Amino acid sequence: MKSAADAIADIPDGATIMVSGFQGSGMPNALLRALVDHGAKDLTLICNGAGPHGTQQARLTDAGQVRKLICSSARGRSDEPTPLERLWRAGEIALELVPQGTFAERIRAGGAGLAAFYTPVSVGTDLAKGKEARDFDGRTYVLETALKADFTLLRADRADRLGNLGYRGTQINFGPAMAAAGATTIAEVGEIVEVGSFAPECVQTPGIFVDRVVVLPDLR
Amino acid sequence: MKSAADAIADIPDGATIMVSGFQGSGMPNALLRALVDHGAKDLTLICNGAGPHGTQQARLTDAGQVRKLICSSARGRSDEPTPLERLWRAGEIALELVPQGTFAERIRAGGAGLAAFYTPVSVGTDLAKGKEARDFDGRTYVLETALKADFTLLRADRADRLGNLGYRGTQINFGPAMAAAGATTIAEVGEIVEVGSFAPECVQTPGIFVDRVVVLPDLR
Amino acid sequence: MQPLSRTQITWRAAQDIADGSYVNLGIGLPVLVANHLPADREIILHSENGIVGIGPAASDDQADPDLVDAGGQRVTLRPGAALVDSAAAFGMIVGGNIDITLLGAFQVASNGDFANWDSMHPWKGPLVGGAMDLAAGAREVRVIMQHTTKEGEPRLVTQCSYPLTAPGVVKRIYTDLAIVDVTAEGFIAREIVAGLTPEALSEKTGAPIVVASNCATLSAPDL
Amino acid sequence: MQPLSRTQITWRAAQDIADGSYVNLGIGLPVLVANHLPADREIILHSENGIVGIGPAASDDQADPDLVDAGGQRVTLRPGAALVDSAAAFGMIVGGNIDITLLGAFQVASNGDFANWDSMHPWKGPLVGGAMDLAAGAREVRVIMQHTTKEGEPRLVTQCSYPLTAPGVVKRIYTDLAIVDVTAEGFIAREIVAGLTPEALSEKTGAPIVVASNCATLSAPDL
Repeated sequence: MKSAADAIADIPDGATIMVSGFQGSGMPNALLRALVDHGAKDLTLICNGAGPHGTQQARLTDAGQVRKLICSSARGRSDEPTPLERLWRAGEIALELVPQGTFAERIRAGGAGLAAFYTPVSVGTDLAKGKEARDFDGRTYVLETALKADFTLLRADRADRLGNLGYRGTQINFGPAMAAAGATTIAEVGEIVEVGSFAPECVQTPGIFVDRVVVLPDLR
Repeated sequence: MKSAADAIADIPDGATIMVSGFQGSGMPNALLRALVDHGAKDLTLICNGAGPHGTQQARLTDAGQVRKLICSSARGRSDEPTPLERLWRAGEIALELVPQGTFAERIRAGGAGLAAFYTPVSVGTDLAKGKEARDFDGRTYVLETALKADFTLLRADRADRLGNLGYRGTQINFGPAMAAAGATTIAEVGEIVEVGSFAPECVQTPGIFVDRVVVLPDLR
Repeated sequence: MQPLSRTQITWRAAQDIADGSYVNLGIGLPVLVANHLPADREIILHSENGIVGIGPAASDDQADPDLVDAGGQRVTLRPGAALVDSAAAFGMIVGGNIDITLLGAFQVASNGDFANWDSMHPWKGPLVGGAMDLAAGAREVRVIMQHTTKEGEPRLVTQCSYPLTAPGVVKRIYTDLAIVDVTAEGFIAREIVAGLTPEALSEKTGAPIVVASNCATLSAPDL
Repeated sequence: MQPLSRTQITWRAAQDIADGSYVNLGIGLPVLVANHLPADREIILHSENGIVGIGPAASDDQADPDLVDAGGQRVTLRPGAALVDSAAAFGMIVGGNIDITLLGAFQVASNGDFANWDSMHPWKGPLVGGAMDLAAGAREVRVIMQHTTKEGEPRLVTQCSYPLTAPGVVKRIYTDLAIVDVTAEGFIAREIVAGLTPEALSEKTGAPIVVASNCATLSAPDL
């Protein structure tokens, strides 16, 4: 793919999109910027946290392109409500708050073809309300459903022609799980490396999960 | 740990034991040999396949130490019944046959603290009989419960002092999932390497899952 | 009438695999398809014990007991291969990332049901392996098998008498006599070996089978 | 009466972490415990965004935006560290491989319930992060917090008024005034700062609290 704009050009209104990244590391900012410019709306966004003010992710939600946000944090850091907090209070964006590990596991389940699983996390809390609870071997678990997406956007450090990905440090976070759970997975990377550059036992995201790669050398 | 015998000395009668390995690769033969000598009985063995005649794993089942085998294959290769097939027909060993991917996923779920999950695999077959079926988004899934073990025995290529493990080629198979699902995980390896030898992004089984390591240099 | 040899069946099945496909080949006849993949296509072979990108079979001096495929054969890796653990490898299968799986079978029914795991042997232990995972998870299931049993009984049937591997998943069958698609209307023959009449094909098939109007001749090079 | 400073509380909590432990430190006060781990113990710090083996905080010239902990702080790795993805990192937590988690809290109840995620703020968006996963999954949950709110309200209570993070999981609480164990019989003070009477402690505690017969003096070096 020549550009981020090309890579996301076919994302339609109403699409469900996963976006990797944690505390800024691994955020696909070039793809997100292109998505803001593209203007697709009524999106369901699956991303661990709301982006701090000024980030590409915050621009996407602030622009009203997101109808629903599934995340483990939607809290701004400022003393005033963020645009997202205002949209949420006004009922213009729906929030589904999920414990971060359950969030990761729901995505992992989606990628692995499972429909749902029982986890002990959130049992006895407000976040378990309305969810099916069930005892196994004397402990209570809640049912959580898998998450899948039409598109996954992620950032990695480098890719080969087969789509194998390597990440820098903590860039990895939700990348491998989301790559597997997205019907179309789009990676932005800093570099294309030769096929054979990755040690076979050290391919963090195998190319089988990756559909499009955008090279943005200034990322590195 | 000095020896395989020391490493498995506290396995009691009635224990549930996971054993990694696939088509001979990654089988912890030294630990299995020690377990035969140790003599623990009434074991529940969770291992992908029955071992071919003459292997350490076959010695364990042939010796009558195993009460129940959970696996995806219990078929011998010879024209005559194997000792395991005879024990099974005589009702002296119970078999729970599981599709291999469901087998891997149940172990992975056990390691990740989940109780159960819904998978589309085996729906409409004899192996789904008696299992809870449930529809999600118009497709039918069956409920499969997690597998955990008191002890996991596995083979890897090398370990560092922290228990980080590296595997050769297809040795890896069930190793990472079983390492996580075993309350006590014991690895036999060919070599101890310096702490820091593993690239952080390429630790196939992090040491957090590994309790004991036996070094058997003649494995390499 | 000249049925295809086993090798020719695998050759023919290989020609239908599109460039860029991720493919899992079952144990037995299907794994031989790897020997006939068109050289100008990039087809990536997956093995459920953790390989994405199997290379050619290992020569004697390459053979490594720690580099085996799902059938235990010693293999090599192609450049760019990945080695993952079994849970991840099956996650790829059940998660819908395998474009095509080619499997052997005892029987395929005209509604796409098929049976390949339980031979109902009187004393052998049970064996399912990864068959049900592949059958339920792969985007497309194709079967390679002889058209009839050694005793001449049809393997293409209205209803499987062997225990099912999965219901309603088979899309195409490669046999020594024909290429048969499994459709909402039942079996449709797309190619038939030269000299086999539609009537003779029907006799060897245990369910209604329609010969497509554009049915071609099933042939393969001498191999 | 001399309450411990925030730094001293974290120092004291660090002294109770056994050699060989895998530990996850929550955002805020708990993460400062890392600065006081006894040098003669091998304690491995885990971060839910994928680090097993956090090293010292990064200096300005080491700081790498792609090497951050769960709080977003730039960190280093200790030798032998592993970097994994979030699903694997939380698998370690929920799978019971974290020996101890130290978390902040608004309130802890005498039955072990605690609340640390929902401040019931009138307009702020919700935030749960990994708190519930750590609370439900870690083998032992310890809390670090001030004994009372800025307004002097007890944070150790009979029943949490804030929404729970998990029921019945807290085993020990480190405050500026005391170390309190949560037992089947309720709160038991194990250490109290010098000059604080049992009566004064009870006044600052919103639930019955027993002072252990062998209760020691809670103290820490000047830090």
